[in-house]
Amino acid sequence: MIPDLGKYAVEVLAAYGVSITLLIGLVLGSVRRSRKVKARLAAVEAAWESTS
Amino acid sequence: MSIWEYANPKKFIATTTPLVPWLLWGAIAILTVGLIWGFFFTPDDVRQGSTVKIFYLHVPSAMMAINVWIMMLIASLVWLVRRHHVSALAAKAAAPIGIVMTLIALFTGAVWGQPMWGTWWAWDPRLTSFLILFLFYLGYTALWAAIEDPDTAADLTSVLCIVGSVFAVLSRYAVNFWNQGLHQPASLSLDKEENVADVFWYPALVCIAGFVLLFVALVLMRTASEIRLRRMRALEARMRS
Amino acid sequence: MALKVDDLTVARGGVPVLAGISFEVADGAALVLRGPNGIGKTTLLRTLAGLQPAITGHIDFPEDTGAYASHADGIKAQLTVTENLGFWGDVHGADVPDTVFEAFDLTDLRDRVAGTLSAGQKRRLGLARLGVIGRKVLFLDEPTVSLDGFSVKMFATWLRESHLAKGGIAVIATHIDLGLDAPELELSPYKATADTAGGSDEAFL
Amino acid sequence: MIALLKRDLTLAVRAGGGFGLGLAFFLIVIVLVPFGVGPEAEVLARIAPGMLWVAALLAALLSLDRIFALDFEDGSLPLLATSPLPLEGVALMKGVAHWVTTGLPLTIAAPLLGFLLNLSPSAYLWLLGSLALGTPALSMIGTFGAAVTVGLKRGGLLMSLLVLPLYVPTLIFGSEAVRRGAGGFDATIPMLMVAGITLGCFALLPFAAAAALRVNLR
Repeated sequence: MIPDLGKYAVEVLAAYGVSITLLIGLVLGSVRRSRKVKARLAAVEAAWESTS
Repeated sequence: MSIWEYANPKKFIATTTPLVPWLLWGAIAILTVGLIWGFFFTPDDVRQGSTVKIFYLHVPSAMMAINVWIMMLIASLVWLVRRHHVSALAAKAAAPIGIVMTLIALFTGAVWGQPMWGTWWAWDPRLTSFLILFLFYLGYTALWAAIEDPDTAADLTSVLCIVGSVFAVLSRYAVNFWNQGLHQPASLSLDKEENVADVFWYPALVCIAGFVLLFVALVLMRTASEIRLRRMRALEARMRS
Repeated sequence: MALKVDDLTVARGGVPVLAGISFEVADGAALVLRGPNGIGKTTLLRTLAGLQPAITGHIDFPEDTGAYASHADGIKAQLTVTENLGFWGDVHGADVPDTVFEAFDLTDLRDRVAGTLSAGQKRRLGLARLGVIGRKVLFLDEPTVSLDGFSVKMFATWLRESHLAKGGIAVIATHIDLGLDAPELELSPYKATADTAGGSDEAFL
Repeated sequence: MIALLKRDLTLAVRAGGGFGLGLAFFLIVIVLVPFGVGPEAEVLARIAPGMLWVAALLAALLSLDRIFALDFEDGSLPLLATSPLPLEGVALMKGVAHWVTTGLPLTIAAPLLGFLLNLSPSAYLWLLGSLALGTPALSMIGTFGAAVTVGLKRGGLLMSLLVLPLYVPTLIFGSEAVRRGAGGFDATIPMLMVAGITLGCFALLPFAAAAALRVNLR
């Protein structure tokens, strides 16, 4: 399955592993933050509607 | 209709919210295709062996690391000149993406250099420049985080971004002067396609498109989050008074 | 030309605090600002002095004739009284007249280092700066904090006889009676409401 | 503007520590270097140009947060802002005052400390020249950083983070000039670059610093 990476296998796999982890972390972090902010804003908006 | 209409926060959210999932999934799909193509279905380079596969991560992330900063610079200028809040918040939202791109570029660069240079870290001009860029990103985000008032923060970070850009360019020249370098000359520029054989070039293009699309999706999503936070703050301030 | 303020709205931290303020102060007159704590007296004075932008409205007085003074009066503890005043004189291109030392009862303290002065003496020194810089329109934020009754009278006398009598203007935020024959402006009616336009975060509502 | 410079210098002399602190720090760093890298004369001579520049840079960094903080705390800054002095002029003079109190003493002391690190004799003139030309840029960049962070509690650490990357070009060209001098080469080109950076900083950064001050005084 994994192509023969020769003597540089560790380097190549490390580069892909770390980069993809960072990218996934960035995407998940952004999505989670977006969801959290949306929920918090909805709560504040509800309070705002009820006061005014 | 003028483009500045999208500088209205509500209009921005209304327009971008339906787009973001498409853009994000599209980016993930293209990036998956590009990386799988690059990782599994390209030959090893005669000279560099399998390390050539790092190319598909290193080049797009390095391009993005610089382009994100340029986008922040433009957004900062727009904020200072036209006082559009969305612009300032877009710059704020882009910075963490730039940090991750710079980290990827640094890490893949170091790893790629390891077999070539025989050392994990070489003070090669390009790598050094990215390290300096990384410090600029850190300072920029730290300044955003440190200032309470959002408009003050937007103003000061914008000024810092402009001054920082001048010094970043200056550093690039200084670093070149300081160490003539081990890096191969720019391996990918549009007018010098023959630098890289087509087998490497096509998957790289796909990866670049994926990175760009990913950045667009993330920056829209994160800007929307920043706008919502500002709205929350504004409503809370009104409810208190 | 006098000080004229027209339909002024001012903000603190981007949120409007006072709206629709209009008044006029003629040459040689003073205006006392009144209102509870937190109403925005300091914000109004800082806006008038040009330290922060107004949201709406016009502030009209001859350019480069305004001066701002608050309880933080920029006294350097390591400099003497004369040096402190001399510095502000130099910055404004003015000499330090002897009458200023007399008016603020600083004659005996001329060569004292400001760090050794009492709180009240420091305040007198800070106010004496206003006599040195020769600015016509003064924006004073609680000028009498930590002054005793005698010193308050002294300051009021200086203001009346050396400043207003020469055609100067003063806008003063204060809680005590300075004994000036000046109209008062109660700020409470101008308090901004939640829907006052012009907040920096308005686009997000 | 001269009045402001005169006042700041008087304050630096009377408050004590104005001149001495940065200088003492410079001395200590340079004295610590041989303990860290060992006493071999050749090794010290090799790293001397860079160490002298890095130590001078850190010593200049040490006193940056005082540039505007004291005037901000005691209310001088809003008074200066409403005075006839343009804030650009205030920023420029603050930078000059910082240079006179730190950059100038560091420049004069550097050749003496060069002996401690066994600096090559041909480098002394270049060391003196590059520091004399380069430390003003460090002061002006620092003034900008101080202006950006003046309103912040615990702004000192943040300011270091903002200012240090901005110091990179000056450091590179400055120490390169000394290194070339130590090797017996001509160092005119890096010297010209240092001079250019300094001129550019003094021409442009007062405006950026004044803009930041205006925002922070709002």
